[in-house]
Amino acid sequence: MNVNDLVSNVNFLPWLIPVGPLLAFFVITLVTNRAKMVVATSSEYADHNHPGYMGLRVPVSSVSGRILSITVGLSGIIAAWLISLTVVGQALAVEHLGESEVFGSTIPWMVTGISTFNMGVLVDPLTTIMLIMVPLACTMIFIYAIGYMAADARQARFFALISLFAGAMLTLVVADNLLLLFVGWEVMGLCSYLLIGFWFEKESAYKAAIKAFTTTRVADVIMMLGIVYLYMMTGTLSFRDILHNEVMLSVLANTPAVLFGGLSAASLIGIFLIIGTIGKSAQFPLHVWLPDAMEGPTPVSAMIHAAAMVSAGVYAIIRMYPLFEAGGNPHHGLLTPPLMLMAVVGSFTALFAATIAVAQNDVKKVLAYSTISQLGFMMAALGIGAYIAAAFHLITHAFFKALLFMASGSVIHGMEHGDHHVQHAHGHGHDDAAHDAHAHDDHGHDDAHHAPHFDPQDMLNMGGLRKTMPVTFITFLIGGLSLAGFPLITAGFWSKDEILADAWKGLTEGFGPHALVFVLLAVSAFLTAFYTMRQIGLTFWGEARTEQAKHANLGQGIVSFTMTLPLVILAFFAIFAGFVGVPPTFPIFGSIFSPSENPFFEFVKNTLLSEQQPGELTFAWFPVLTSFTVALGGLGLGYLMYWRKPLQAGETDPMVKILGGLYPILKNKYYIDEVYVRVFVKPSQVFASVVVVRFMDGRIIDGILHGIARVFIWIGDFLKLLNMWLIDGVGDGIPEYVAAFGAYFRRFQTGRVQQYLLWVAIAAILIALVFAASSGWLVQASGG
Amino acid sequence: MNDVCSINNLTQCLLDGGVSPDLANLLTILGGVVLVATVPLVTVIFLIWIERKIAARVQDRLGPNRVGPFGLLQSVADAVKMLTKEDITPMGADKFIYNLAPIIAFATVVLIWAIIPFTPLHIGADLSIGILYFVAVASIGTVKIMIAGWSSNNKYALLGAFRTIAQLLSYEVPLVLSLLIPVMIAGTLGMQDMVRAQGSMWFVFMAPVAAVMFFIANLAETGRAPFDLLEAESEIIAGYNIEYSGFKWGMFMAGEFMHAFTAALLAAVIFLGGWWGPFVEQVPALGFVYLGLKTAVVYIFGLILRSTVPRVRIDQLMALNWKWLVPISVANVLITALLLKVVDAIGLAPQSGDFFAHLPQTLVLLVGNLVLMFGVATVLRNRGRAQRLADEAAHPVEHEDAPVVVGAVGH
Amino acid sequence: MVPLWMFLAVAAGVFCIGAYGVLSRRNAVAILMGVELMLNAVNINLIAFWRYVEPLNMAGQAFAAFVFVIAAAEAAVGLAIIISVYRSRRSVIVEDVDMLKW
Amino acid sequence: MFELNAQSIAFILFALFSLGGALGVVTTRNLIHATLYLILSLFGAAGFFVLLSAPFMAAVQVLVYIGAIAILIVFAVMLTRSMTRLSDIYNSQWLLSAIVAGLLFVLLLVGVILPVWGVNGTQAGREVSSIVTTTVDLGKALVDQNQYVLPFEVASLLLTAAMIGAIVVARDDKE
Repeated sequence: MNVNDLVSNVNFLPWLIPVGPLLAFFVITLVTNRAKMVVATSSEYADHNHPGYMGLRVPVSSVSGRILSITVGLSGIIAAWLISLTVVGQALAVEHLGESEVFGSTIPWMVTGISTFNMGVLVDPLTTIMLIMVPLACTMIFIYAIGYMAADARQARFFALISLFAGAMLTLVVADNLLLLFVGWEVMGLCSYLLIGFWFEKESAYKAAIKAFTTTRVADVIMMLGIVYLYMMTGTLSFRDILHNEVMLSVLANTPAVLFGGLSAASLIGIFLIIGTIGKSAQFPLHVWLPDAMEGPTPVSAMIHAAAMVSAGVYAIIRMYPLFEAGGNPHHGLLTPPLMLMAVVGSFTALFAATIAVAQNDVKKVLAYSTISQLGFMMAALGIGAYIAAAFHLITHAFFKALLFMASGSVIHGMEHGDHHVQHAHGHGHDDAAHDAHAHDDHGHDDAHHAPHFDPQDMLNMGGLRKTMPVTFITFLIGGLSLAGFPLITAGFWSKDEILADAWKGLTEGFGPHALVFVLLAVSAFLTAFYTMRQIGLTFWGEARTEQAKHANLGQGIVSFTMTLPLVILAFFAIFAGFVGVPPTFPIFGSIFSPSENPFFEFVKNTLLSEQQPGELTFAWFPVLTSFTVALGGLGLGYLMYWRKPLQAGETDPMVKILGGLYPILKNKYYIDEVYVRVFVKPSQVFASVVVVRFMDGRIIDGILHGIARVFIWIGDFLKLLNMWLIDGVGDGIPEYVAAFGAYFRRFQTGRVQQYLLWVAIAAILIALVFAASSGWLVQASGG
Repeated sequence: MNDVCSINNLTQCLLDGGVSPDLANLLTILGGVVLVATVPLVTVIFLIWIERKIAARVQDRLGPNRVGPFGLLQSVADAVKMLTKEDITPMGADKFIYNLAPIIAFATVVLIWAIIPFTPLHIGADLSIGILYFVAVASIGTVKIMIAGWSSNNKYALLGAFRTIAQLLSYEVPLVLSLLIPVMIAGTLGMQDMVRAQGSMWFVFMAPVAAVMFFIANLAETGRAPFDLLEAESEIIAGYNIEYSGFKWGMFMAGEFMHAFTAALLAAVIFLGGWWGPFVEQVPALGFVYLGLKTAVVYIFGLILRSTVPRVRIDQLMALNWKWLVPISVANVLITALLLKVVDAIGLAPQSGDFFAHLPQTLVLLVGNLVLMFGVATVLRNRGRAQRLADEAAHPVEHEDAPVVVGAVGH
Repeated sequence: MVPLWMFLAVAAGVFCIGAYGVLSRRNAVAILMGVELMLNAVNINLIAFWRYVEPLNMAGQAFAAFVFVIAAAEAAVGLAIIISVYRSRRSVIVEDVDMLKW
Repeated sequence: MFELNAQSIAFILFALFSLGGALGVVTTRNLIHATLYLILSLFGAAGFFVLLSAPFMAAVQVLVYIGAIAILIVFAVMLTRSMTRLSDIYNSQWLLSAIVAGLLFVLLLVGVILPVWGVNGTQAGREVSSIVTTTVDLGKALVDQNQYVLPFEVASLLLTAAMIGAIVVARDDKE
């Protein structure tokens, strides 16, 4: 296939989508990122709320190199965007895409003995909508990053990394098989590690990076198990071969799984994959990494939380959905174990995270927890079979959450600017370094060299920003309303409403899980609306509570422009993206936006086989009213508490009084186990599991040290998970366990390669013996 | 092959003599082996005489003229004397290896003879990879030096060995690269085919640069002057074989002479059209004569060179190889490959075997080679000029009396 | 013609002897020699299979050629490392360079 | 099945070379001798290649292994002179290694080679075709764009990298 039809033929176009960013990554890394080592002064390395690293020798990319890199990165992502627009255009043109025809092409990739493994790209409705969302959001983030990172010495490097990130995400989106998806998945894991730890001079940053990496790794290993098992069962990993193949699905659904007697193979694989997702899109109990991920630069937060990473988790689930569904039928209340798992975990996480978000003061942390909670929505929706609703919410959420993150980013930026201004005005604590800092960038935010350290992310330090940062305020407001699901005019409303409607449908037919999901989601929707209002109130309303807030603004010129433009664009989508999914039976709006049918629904449902597709919902008042009530109620409550009587400087947050004893608990994210337990899990279970843990814990470490049977080791792993559960993931169970494990295996590392080799050889011989014995070669040999 | 008994078909003679076919084959093969293995031994003695004679003539001496007619038997006498010398094995020497080395030394050279086509019919073994075989066998030569130098438990010997091996390994690169070119032109690795391919045009005309490279590299490989550092008496006494005496040393020496001669032989075969000559198809035995003549030309040229050019320093040696020969030969390979493709593309490749069919290709390649030479020459000239300017800047010469001197010489 | 299994047997023998050398020698250079033996055994196998099983398919010889390349590269780098180790620690005994642990 | 003709005699000879050489490599104390044994063993392999009608491989074997690698090794041995004769040449695990190696050999022979290719093994029946590809085919295959040109280029790159790496590693930074 020559270049020409590669470009012209839409079946080859998807290959090109990830190429742009990936290329950009290599070009920037290898060519344009020309950095010289200089002894850092605060000005070169002035950065967001972390102490500068004067005296360190640090790479500082030359201005030309920086500009070049930005250009390269930007052109890469824009290229990807344009190509995906072409693909999307062609995809939308096709009647019933996915049902009969899909775009894409495969090439034989590796020939493993008898079977050939194909690599390929696939564009079906689901991919299409992702291709609408991802490149757009990424581009916005890139543009935003130009301004946001303008003062960072390693901007070029930053662009390289997010280019790689975007490339990986796009690869994952266009992949036509689970392995390629997993590749993108892992690369993103790496990028998140690198980007969260971007300011690695900050201890908290690199710790957070490591935390994120390891946490997701735990999940990914399990996910890989699932993939391997799937490949073992089916001999292929191509989505369409597996998911559009009734026979294969039924086979998977009916064969019992290995060593998990009760489950079917499909369920086991499903659970494995879901655990992977739980790690990636930060569901309870593996959500712990996500709040810390806020250590990274804000564009990264936007990338991870909105455009790419966490969406990837949900996307993977949606992608593999028929597999989870196999053997059950959620639309008739028949939930397979994986679905059940998703429903419970999802809805629980939604509520759990929402409650935490209520008590956060860090502007980004609130958003982080809201992300977790919103992802919980999607998971729950998937759990009860609301397949399309989940996809819909994924898209809308991506838009408004990206918007919110970038807006909060510019708030922080503004605060730092104000802070710098204050320092400047008071004229203390800035030296020559500070001077040339201001010389070559109009607002070098060097919060580095003055004490006490001022936290520009603390909402209690803000207030009244609407005056100084109007654009940010408006856009943030839009995003917030969308997040809160402000009825009828925001995107968030429609997607949430659809989820609730699905749940309600199940509830009316008397399915337990649906009921649980409905109630929990409703409550968390309420909380969502509330804390959104609280956040906006604390940040923008009332009077400035600090000097910094009084002078907070984005300054002039390219920086402020690049930082506000994406906000405006995304704000547009945060409102209008919702109208593609209005159910036709919805009064008035239905007749306006989807006279005949729900376009989004009709388009996406063809991703599945016809018999798996959910039916159109009949309009019901109750869920709509519910979403009205919760949204408006939450917003109203927030209004009462934070708008009508804005918080004054020095005044404590009313939450403290209201929540009373609960407040510190929420603020500390339920760090105190008993409270955590009392609030969430039924005490009996908790009590039991505590006992079990204690008991087993001792047994495991012994068990390993004395090498007791593997079943104990398995229980041990299971209990390791339980441990993370109970002690909120960072519990001491894992460290001890790992330490003991390491201490034991350490003595195998003698540093003598020959010994390792000897082990390898022995192992090889043993394996060969087993193999030979099983395949009866020895017998033959003795015979011949 | 015709079934009459002739020098070209000794097997037939044996068969006519009523020998069983297998035995006849075996006998002929054995005979050939013995012949190919002994002829070199005998030639050496003659070679030494030639060498000394020519050296003497160049240096305006008479050379050996006492023993036998024209001193022909001089080297025989020397050989006898050498054989009667005591065979010393130094203390602490690694006996086995120490004795192994000279054998390898001579064997490697004799092995090369197995693939040399003397006539259209007479060749030890017409391997399909003849040239590669030559390179491989030649590369074994390094082993002998290494173990000889190491096993004689002598610092000088070891130093000599190191130095020699450095030289040999380095010069193998241009050697092989220059051999690549006739291979490309002939499209074969077999020696006999290679010679046949030169039926109407010797490769030396198509690839003069390669020929020169091959010659120079071989001088270094065989350790002839001006590259005879492996026996630089002034620096490392006598090189890796210092400890050897008597017959073993003789084998080393014979091996070196043989190697030099063999190199000339190969040059004749690969570049000068081997056994080709008038009537050689009708009377294959003539091939011996033609090949002998061509070889003699090359060899004697080498001898004259030897006795005229002073020895280079080790650094100069390396510099010459890595800074000039290797780059040039690489460039040569590229140019030749390109030109061959071009020739093939525009249809100038020789269809028939006759002279004129080969002419265009030859001319193209020749031009390519000339361009390359010109380029090298230019670089050399610029370098020289820069050097001279630098020297003059260092200590200016008086220009006024320079012409006077010239004039004086002129008249 | 000599049956294939004999070639394979000899190759296996050389391989195992090489493996033994790699596992048991103390001198790094000797270990390297063992590695060379193993690679060489592999080559014998490749060529033997090429000749007996797929003589018309170049794969066997091509792979053998690549093994040559690998062997050359491995020898060059390995010996370079050995020499630099020797330069810094005056020893090429592998037990003496096992600091890289814990 | 194994009649005694020139070929089989040559085979036995080469087998003795390579096996004996290999044994010599792993057992001799003096590394120079070990290297010579290595050369012997490699010669044996080259002989095999000739028997297997792969003369090109044989020549390359001699050229690369004996002409280059062996010499390299000798150099290394000499540069690490004090290590040439160690008092004890085996480490503590030599016995276990011997057992493992022996076991491996038996396993290969009894487990794989004999049952599959042996006298009455599963593959024993196949006849050996007399026509074989030549060096020319190898050359073509190596530069054929849908055969091995990519590995070929990669290999060349690898060699370059190895060369540079070796120089960088072995160079003495002191001067």
